Amino acid sequence: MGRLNVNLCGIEMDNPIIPASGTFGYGYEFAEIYDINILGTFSFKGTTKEGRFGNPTPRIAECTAGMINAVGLQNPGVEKVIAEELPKLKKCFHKPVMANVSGFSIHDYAYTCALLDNEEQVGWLEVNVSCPNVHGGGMSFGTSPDAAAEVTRAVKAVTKKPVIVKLSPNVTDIVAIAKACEEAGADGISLINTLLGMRIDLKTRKPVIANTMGGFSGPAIFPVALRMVYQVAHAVNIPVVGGGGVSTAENVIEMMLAGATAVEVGAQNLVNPMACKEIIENLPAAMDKYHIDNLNDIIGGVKNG
Amino acid sequence: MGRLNVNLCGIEMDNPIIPASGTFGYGYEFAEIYDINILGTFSFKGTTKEGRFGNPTPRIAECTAGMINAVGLQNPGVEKVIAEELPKLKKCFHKPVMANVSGFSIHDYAYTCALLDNEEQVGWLEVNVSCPNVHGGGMSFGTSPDAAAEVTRAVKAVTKKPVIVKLSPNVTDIVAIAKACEEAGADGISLINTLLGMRIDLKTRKPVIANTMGGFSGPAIFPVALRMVYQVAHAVNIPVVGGGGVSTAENVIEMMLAGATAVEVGAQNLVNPMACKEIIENLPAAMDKYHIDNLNDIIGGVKNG
Amino acid sequence: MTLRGDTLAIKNAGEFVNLKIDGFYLRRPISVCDVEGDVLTLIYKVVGGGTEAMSAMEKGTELLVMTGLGNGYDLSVAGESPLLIGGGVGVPPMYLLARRLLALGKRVTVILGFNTADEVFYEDEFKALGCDVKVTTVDGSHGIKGFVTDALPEEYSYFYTCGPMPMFRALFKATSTSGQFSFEERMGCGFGACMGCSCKTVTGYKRICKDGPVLKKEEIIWAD
Amino acid sequence: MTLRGDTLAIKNAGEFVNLKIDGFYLRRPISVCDVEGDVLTLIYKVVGGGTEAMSAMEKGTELLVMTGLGNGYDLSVAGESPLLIGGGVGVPPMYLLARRLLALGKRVTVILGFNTADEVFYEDEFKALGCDVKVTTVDGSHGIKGFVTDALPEEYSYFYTCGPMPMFRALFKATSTSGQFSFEERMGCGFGACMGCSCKTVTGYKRICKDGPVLKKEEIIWAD
Repeated sequence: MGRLNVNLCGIEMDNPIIPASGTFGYGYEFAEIYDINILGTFSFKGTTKEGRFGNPTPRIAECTAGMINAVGLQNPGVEKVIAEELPKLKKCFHKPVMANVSGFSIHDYAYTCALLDNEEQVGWLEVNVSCPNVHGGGMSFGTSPDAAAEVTRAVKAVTKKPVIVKLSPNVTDIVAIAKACEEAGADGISLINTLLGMRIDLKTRKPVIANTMGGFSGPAIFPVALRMVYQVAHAVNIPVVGGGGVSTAENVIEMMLAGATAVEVGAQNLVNPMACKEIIENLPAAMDKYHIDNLNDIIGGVKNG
Repeated sequence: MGRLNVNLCGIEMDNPIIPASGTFGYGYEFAEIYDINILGTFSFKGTTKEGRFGNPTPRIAECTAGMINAVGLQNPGVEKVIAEELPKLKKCFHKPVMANVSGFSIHDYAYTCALLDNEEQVGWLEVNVSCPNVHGGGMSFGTSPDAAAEVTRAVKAVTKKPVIVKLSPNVTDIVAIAKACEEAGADGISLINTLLGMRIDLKTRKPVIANTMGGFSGPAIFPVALRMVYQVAHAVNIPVVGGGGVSTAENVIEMMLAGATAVEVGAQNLVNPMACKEIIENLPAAMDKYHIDNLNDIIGGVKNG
Repeated sequence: MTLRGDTLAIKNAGEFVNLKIDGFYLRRPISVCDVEGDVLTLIYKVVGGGTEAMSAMEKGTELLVMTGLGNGYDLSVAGESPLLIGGGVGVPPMYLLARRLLALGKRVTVILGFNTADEVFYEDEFKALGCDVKVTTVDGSHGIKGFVTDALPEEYSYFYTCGPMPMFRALFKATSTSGQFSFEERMGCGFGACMGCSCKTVTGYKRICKDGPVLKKEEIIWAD
Repeated sequence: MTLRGDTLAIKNAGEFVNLKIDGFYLRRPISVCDVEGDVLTLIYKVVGGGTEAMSAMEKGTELLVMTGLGNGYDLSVAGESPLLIGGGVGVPPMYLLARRLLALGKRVTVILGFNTADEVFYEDEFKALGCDVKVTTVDGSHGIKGFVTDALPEEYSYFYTCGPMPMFRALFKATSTSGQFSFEERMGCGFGACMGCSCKTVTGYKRICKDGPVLKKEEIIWAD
């Protein structure tokens, strides 16, 4: 047991670092850059029942300390993911992977998760009820406790793998939704997904994003993410995967103090492909600086103000 | 009529720039630095029925491209504001001022607004139903359409001055709340107030803010603010005052394209006391760059993606 | 701008590099104009804050640059007399391409299209390489009046192009041979991870940054 | 660090300046250690990212600095033999204060408190001014063993202090005369606009940045 090891829903991880879904593809692009087996795990590209092209381009907008994306769940569909992507993934990554799943109906979620349940390499199912890019889709599930709970129950019924529900931050009461998922049997909560944001091109006077709005991520959203991780971690009794603007080892420690058992790194992978490698390498020194022997000692360790 | 003039709820403004409540005190500190009569107007420190000290310190936290504050509506109470602050304000500012009002009950709001209605220098009442720093206070009003509407009706009943309701961004459906306020008689909508955020001090392992969480503002939140201004401006038929992370003349133009009739500048006043002066001075050149003759031509002028 | 550093990852003409610029979150992709030893030449047009910041950089500034991005042009199908067509900001990548084709002993014809005379650049550089160079300007203030399609030669074995979409659509119709188009798109990562710059092609979905930016004439689907 | 620029707004010892540091949103307030002509001397302890960045700044770096902030110490009540007590990071503002008091012909006694010998600084500078200097270290590795309260002289006309809260509480009890305390607080603006650094006093709510940082012994209310 190293000082970075954590246990997420019964699965041991060498460290808490998890590249977030949608910023790491199925791993190969990064495997060309560094050995991705140093990661705790990674959450692969959001997968749906049917293949999707996603939204029209432009899908990307620059922001202060962040970016907006409106990819819209582009993926080949779960059958192709299992037939073509997972075998390739297996070649460059030898640990349990986190399968990120989205859907547009309860049946979609159940169908996709049932198929992924048979895949040995899939360690966790990360059920995304929060993608803000699909009209009438994922978003609506993530903004209502009942709908989020319904998705959770449907997925739990078809899998024995740990189910982690990824929540949207674009809500009034994130705690109510997290609790509903916990009561519905979720094994963990992952948060936050992107904030709904927008930019306008002053030259063309059109939204920069063809889809008008998109998901805002990057260091700018860290304080909102940390707040929600803190609120949820103090309200539920299941592990929390914290993410949102994490870009340094210090951010990881702050997220874990707030209550995160593992930490997702998203947008930073896109601007610095070595981000997760550097964070993992920098963690021990950062832990020494703040007198942390073992990361497990600080999970939820924030003191009262 | 200059090219910067706008009309907000029937009151002419020389330009759309409004220092946001809580970042400009009652104006004197800035009047020592520049002639604040160049402003469109400013929204003075949030005023309540009773005087308040606010929250314990520390009340301020540094963030990437922003800050968290948890001042908690420190103010001397409406009677003292009228007796002591407004006379002093009158000496350094000779335009209609925006009176920002908060409360902890419907009666509070009505009481405070009724008194301010008698003040000649008060041009608009900005009713803050969104301050995230007061437990069980402002926040709850701003997160429910019915409660926000109830406050609006109560205030409208006691004043003939235009009532602008300032909304919280920490909600699932900002449009529903804005519409409820419009139907309740609001003359305008102001948004966004701060996002609820948090930071933890890694050395002490305590929240940086004594109150644990606070209001996150600064350039980091601009894309979220712009998105909400766009959504609300396209859903209501009353003027929208847009704000949230505005720090440049370009940001002002982007906010107005999204649908803002006037634009509030908040946190930037704190890190650069000359911010509003510089923005007003830079607006004409920025307008030329983007071929804008008159700001009124671009309000809500964003084209479809 | 010219940069000095490890350029070994840059293989083909038509690739791009991705620059980290202080004060901006996303990197800025710029096509490779030329590379010689450890010297990388980039020519860009100031279109926004990022390129504005680049043009304000002082000599000696160090930049984080991801190199060897994108597929680049496939020279194996050039034939004996390839035609290179660069429109405005699409001119720079034609330079390294021309050099590489000439090195293979090809007869290279280059058409450079601009709006007006003031915008014309690199005409002499291409001539110095020994290309047959034609320049068009929309207003006729320099070279042939009109569009690049007004300067197409009778005979050419294949074509390579980079430039704005309207030019691409015109070339797609006006060209008699097959060819390769280098596309531009707003990118997130620039190395294929984020799916931010995907487009539909006859051969399926492609990422402009990884499977592109160069697409073959036959696989392009024109969005309406 | 020493800065060269317009220092005319700096009136009193005990004032602070507010520095804009690249990469940080809020400014960083630093107490004035000394000012002579257009040269401003700041001494700070590296406690976080901001001060870390300051210590990494190269000679010649230009900084945006707001000056003349805070009320500073009131010298009119010093009497003939004022006592100055600086604890750790509270030592620097005592320097300009000592210079000003000596210029007024006062007999100045200075007590400098530290945890251990390695932390001791400015002892010689104060001696060079002609002050009666006493140094205390908690571990006794330099000067008097113990706290500043263990070095209080029998006689003094008034006291001025800056340092950590525990020292303030101890001095509040141990001192026989009135005095002035310079407080530290996380600030938003630094010029009185945001109410980020308010505290309760006998004479009402005060803003550390504008009505402070110096408060008189009589008006202080100690939070529990």
